[in-house]
Amino acid sequence: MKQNNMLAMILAGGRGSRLHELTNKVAKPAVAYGGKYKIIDFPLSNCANSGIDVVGVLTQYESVLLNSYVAGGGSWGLDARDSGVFVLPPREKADANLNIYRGTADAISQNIDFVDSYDPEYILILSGDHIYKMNYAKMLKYHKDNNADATIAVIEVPIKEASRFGIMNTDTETGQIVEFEEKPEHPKSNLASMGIYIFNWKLLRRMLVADMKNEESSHDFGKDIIPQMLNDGKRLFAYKFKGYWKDVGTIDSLWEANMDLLDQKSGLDLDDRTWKIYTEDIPTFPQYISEDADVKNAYITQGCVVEGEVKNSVLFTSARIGAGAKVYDSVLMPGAVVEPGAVLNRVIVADNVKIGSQAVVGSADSEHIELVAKNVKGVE
Amino acid sequence: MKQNNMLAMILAGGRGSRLHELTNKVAKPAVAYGGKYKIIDFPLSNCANSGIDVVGVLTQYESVLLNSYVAGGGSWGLDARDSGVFVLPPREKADANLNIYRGTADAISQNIDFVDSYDPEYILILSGDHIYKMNYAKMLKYHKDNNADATIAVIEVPIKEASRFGIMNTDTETGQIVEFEEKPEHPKSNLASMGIYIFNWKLLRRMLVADMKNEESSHDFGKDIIPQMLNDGKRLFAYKFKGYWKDVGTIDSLWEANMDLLDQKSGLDLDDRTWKIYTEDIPTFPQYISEDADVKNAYITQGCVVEGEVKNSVLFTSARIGAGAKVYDSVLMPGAVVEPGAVLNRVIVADNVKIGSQAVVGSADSEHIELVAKNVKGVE
Amino acid sequence: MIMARALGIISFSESHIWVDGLEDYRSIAAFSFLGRYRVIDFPISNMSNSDIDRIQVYIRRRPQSLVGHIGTGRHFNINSKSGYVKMMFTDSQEENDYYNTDVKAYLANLEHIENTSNTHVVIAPGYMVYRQDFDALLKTHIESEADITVLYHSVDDAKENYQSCYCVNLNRQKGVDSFERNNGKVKNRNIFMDTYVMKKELFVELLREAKKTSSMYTLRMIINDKCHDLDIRGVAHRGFFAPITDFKSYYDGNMALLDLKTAQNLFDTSWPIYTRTSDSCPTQYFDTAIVRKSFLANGCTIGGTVENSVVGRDCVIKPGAVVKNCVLLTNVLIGEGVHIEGQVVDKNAKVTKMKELIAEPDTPGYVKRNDTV
Amino acid sequence: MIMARALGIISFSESHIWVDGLEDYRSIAAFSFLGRYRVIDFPISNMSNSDIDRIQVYIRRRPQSLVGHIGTGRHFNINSKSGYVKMMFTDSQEENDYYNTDVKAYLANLEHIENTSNTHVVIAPGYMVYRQDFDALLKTHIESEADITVLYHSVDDAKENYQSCYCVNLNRQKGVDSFERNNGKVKNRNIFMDTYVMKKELFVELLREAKKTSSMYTLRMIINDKCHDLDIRGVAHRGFFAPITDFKSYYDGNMALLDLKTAQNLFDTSWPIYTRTSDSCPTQYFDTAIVRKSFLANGCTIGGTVENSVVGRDCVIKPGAVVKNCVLLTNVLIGEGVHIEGQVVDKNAKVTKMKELIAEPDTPGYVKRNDTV
Repeated sequence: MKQNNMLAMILAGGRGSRLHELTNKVAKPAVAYGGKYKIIDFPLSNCANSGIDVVGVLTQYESVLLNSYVAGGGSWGLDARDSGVFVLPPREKADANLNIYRGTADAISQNIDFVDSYDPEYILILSGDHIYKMNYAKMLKYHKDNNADATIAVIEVPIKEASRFGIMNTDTETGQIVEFEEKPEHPKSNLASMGIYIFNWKLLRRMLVADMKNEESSHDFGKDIIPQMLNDGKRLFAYKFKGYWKDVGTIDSLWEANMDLLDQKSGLDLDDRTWKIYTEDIPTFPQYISEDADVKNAYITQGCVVEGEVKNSVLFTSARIGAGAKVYDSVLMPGAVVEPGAVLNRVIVADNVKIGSQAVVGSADSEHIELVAKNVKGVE
Repeated sequence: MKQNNMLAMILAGGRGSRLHELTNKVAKPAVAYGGKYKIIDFPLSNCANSGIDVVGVLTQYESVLLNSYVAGGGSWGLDARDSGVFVLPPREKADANLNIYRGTADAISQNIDFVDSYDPEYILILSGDHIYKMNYAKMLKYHKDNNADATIAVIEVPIKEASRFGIMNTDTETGQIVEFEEKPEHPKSNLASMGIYIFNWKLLRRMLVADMKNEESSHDFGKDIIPQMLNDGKRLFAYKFKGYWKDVGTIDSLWEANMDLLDQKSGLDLDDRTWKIYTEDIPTFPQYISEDADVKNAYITQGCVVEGEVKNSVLFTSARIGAGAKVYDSVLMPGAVVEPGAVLNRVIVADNVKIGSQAVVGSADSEHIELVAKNVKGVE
Repeated sequence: MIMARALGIISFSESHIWVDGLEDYRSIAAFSFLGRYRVIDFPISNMSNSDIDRIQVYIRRRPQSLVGHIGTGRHFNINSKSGYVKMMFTDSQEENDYYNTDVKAYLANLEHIENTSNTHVVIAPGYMVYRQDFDALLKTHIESEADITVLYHSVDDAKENYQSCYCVNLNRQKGVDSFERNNGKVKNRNIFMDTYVMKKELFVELLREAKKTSSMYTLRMIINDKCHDLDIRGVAHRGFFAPITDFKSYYDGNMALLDLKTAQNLFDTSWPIYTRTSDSCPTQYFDTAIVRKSFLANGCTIGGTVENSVVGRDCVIKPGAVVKNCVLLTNVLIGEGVHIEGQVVDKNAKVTKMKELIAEPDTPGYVKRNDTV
Repeated sequence: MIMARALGIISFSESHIWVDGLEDYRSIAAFSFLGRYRVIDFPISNMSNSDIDRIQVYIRRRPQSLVGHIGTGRHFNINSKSGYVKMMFTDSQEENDYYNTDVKAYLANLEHIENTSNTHVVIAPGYMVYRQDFDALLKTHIESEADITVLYHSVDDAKENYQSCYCVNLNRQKGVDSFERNNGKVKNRNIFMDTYVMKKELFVELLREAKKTSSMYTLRMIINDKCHDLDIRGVAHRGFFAPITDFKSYYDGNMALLDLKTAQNLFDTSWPIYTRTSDSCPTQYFDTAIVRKSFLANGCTIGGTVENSVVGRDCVIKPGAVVKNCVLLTNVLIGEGVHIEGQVVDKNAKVTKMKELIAEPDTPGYVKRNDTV
């Protein structure tokens, strides 16, 4: 029988305001990354490659472009008969008015009917703003082998950074979680929650129904549901993930995640043909490097035209670099235009933004990465 | 060049509460009709056959099942690269909180950014609860030939019923609309608005922006936008439609629209191979009529098993009629089960509802059609 | 996906199989079946439901009608990015059909077979109708540690039927001793369902060996030679089984399903049979219709009598017409006053002038595609 | 839709056209072009952008690589319910290639041509690269009231190039006097672009007449016979034009686009050229990369020098390698220290041992598919 018994729900959350203008018009999962991708391509491609057919995307902020981006799921092959990607904003029901999601758990609670309509045995909860490649089918096997009630993916972090995460204290032999501490001052372990959960749907459903009525609850997986499960003596297991994983919640971390693509040792191999990351297909010609261009240590995709110098940078679809322009340590989002002679250093240039000729933006020794979200005038 | 310059928006409205339990779990456009269809298949198929590629579906009530029904648009071929069907519920934006749609025009106003992202020259506004076949490309040609600002599709209704409709008073020679009266007591014409509009997008956009700020406005096309346009001296034309057209807002009218399929003269020919109505494809075996069945004057689709008597009725996907059961003048929605010996007269049996053996529901001389929305116990 | 270990291969029929009439126009895999389906919908659906998401459909001739039907595999519930349903062509067409073997077709596409990460192959014929959970069969195969597992169906009417099929001769341990053409001399036989499970490695090895042995050798032939070197086991199939290997078996396969119980065995709700929709509207029955014990596809208009028949999509049965013991393919017209019995009527045919076309179910007749009679 | 009056027909090349090397493995329509495309993407995109939404692709041989590429037509922006992109096969393969004419292929599928509601046909070759608004051409055709409109391209290098092409000889009113094979004796010629617009009725009539005249007759031949009976007009095409009719023209067609202005003429942003995505990641340039005047598809890793070349998807250019004046197809590896010039390197080839492979652009070389050299 078809193993289609796990449904995935991606928490695409709110606005992602730490990405500033990049999320003015689009929800965070629709932000561009890595030359040709959007952030949500990663969980969606992971789902497709893990044999998951149905994915809900929970968002309440600017769902329109996200909706038209994922609609039908064709880009990830998730458009087969029983497959689909569905954007799920808050909605009016026969017994409920239109209300925002009160927390990560509430977002699922408000869509219990959606989940029920697929009658899954397991539910996989994912975050919409992480870059990583993971086989959820292996995690499910681990979950089943442990006869677990819930399984939480964890990654080892440097112990001194552990207090920034939700930390799992486990029985080192069995992997069973004995304690969960949200951002502990004195962490007892370095196993940080990746915000990736597998639950048995029947159990989670019962807990969500109870949680909805609990006025004390903040309706959050980390703060309410997981502690409650531990309290109830449920079997929770930590699934150790090894590999590249990055949260791209800020301009700096988004830049870093792009720069990691230039580093063969970062562990994020997008060229792996057995685990492709799928994305929207855009009709442009292939990238063109002109007679006088100088391209070194760069990650460049289709539609780009490079006539200047590009070093240590990532160029997204149809970015254009004019003659004599210099682009260093920068990220140019789709359609960004750098006119002749302009100089860029440590910046992210937002979609379709134009840097005028001879303009100088960013600085080689800035502490933070500068986001250039508006056209910059050229120097006469 | 591709003629893809008209975008369609379907007003799928609110709950459709006059359809009672049929809209408990789904928005009205997702209600089943005609054996294998849903109501929204008609405007969507009309769009596909008219060469329209992008369709927005505006709903604020129970969008989940509607969303998963239309997602991707594959059932109507609207899944080509630049095509799509998008469910548009109210949403939170950078400059606006989550708010319900205040009227038909407001639903479009709140999605100006969506429309803009396709940069159409024309916009086609449709209703989500009408059964009809119409070539919108011809209406657009009429609109262009008249150099119109707006074109409204109209249908001739018996003059004594005209006061139930929005009535267009036109210059009989040119078809130009000189006056619009919403449900007039003393109608001057029998040309009723079908709620189908073509606007030049730039003009409509300006008017919507103004209307949003107008605190007196009810934000409705019929009540506010059209009168305002006439007031402003714009060129509005009536496009006369001839053919089958039915509003299915009530149980009685939904039943009638189904019964019309049994009547060769009704004008609604779903067997027309040049204007197919497309719908979701469901894997079931073909319909089976047993040794002892008696089927006359019926409209039956795949998955049905008939072992009893079916007269003057419409059977939807996978309906089952047991031996000795009698089904007269009735509509059986998908998965409805009539157990042996039960008798049905003038009823609509809702999806997956079971009528127990020997039970009697409905009556041959009822004034209204009975909706059977819950299982009926058999008679011991 | 970690569970999807098998590559699906849908094979074409050997050269001794031929369905008179219908096969002039398309391959057996593309035959209309039970009004709504094509024969190939069954093996593809079996694979799709068994979590096999890479399916290669081998084609020997007349690809036209299959290519459109199969499309990208979406309607067979296959993820078109991580999996596929792919038509596999063999370019070099030998004049002598004996040379156009399955082995040659596989070898011509060896790159595509070897390139996949799948460890096993499941090979099923594109010309037999049955329901089978290949995932369960694969598990059985792996647990038994056999080299090859084949599927067979025990019948008690091998004297009259299954004339173009092979039989598997089994020992007491369900080991396969040999494959043998059904000679019609014995009633009870284990009919070979032309279905195999084995490691991909072994499959490729056998292909190479077959080629070395003879350029007319088929996969069955080389495996037959190996019955005593390899551990080859038979697994019995239960339920509906209809090999389409000649005209009579095509007719009988359709007719057998007119028994509702039999049909329900094949069409289990947990095991959907996918097909490509034609967007036909529902079927309309007029006041004059009399329909009994029949399967009807959508898009028909029925004014006459239909009894013990399979009626394909978009057929018209005029008032006064009588259709009995027939299989009508798509878009057939039976005119007023026509009485037709025991016929297979091919696509687009119109029967209006011939007022009587009557044959016994034992020796069904055939009306050609596009014919007006 | 009311505006879509023309049925699109994509034709295969006549038997005198042959591209050495590459055509051993696939039809010209399926050739990789400019790294990212297949040749057939251009005629299909031209039709799709011109609101032609029923497109029949005729295929003479080796359908494998085209079938998967074309799929259901969704990625070519065609509504798969109200329209289609369909592969059309000709089943009867004559041994003598001269008999496998376009006329025969069209007649074999006449049902599918006649059945459509379209009033006109636009016929464009699956082996020439150019941009053309067929809707505008159709309007021109209708307004001129000509019987047939054909497209030509004026060139001044017909002596050296276009050797497998035909020319149209025009009178002063742009009427076509005759079609004539380019004999390479005259510099300035109007090269025939094998593109026709006419009423469907006339098209079918011509097919029937061609068949009657000779079983080797092609559409061009019968139309040539009609030049004085019918009103046949030529319309000049401007812009990029690359017929792929022999090995040299394939190489030259790719090279010509390395001039950015020329490329921008072909790739107008209002006229997208669609293709099927391969989901390759972006291309990575290492510190050692030196790239100049080249088009590169996605999925490559570039450590060496690439100059005046077209690099296909998923190629690897190792540090120290030099690639100059080359066309690399998909998944080619150029090893360390290899110097390669003026070569067309076919899919999956690896050049590692031969440290120098140098040819002049006038006489480019060819490295076979899957070869390791």
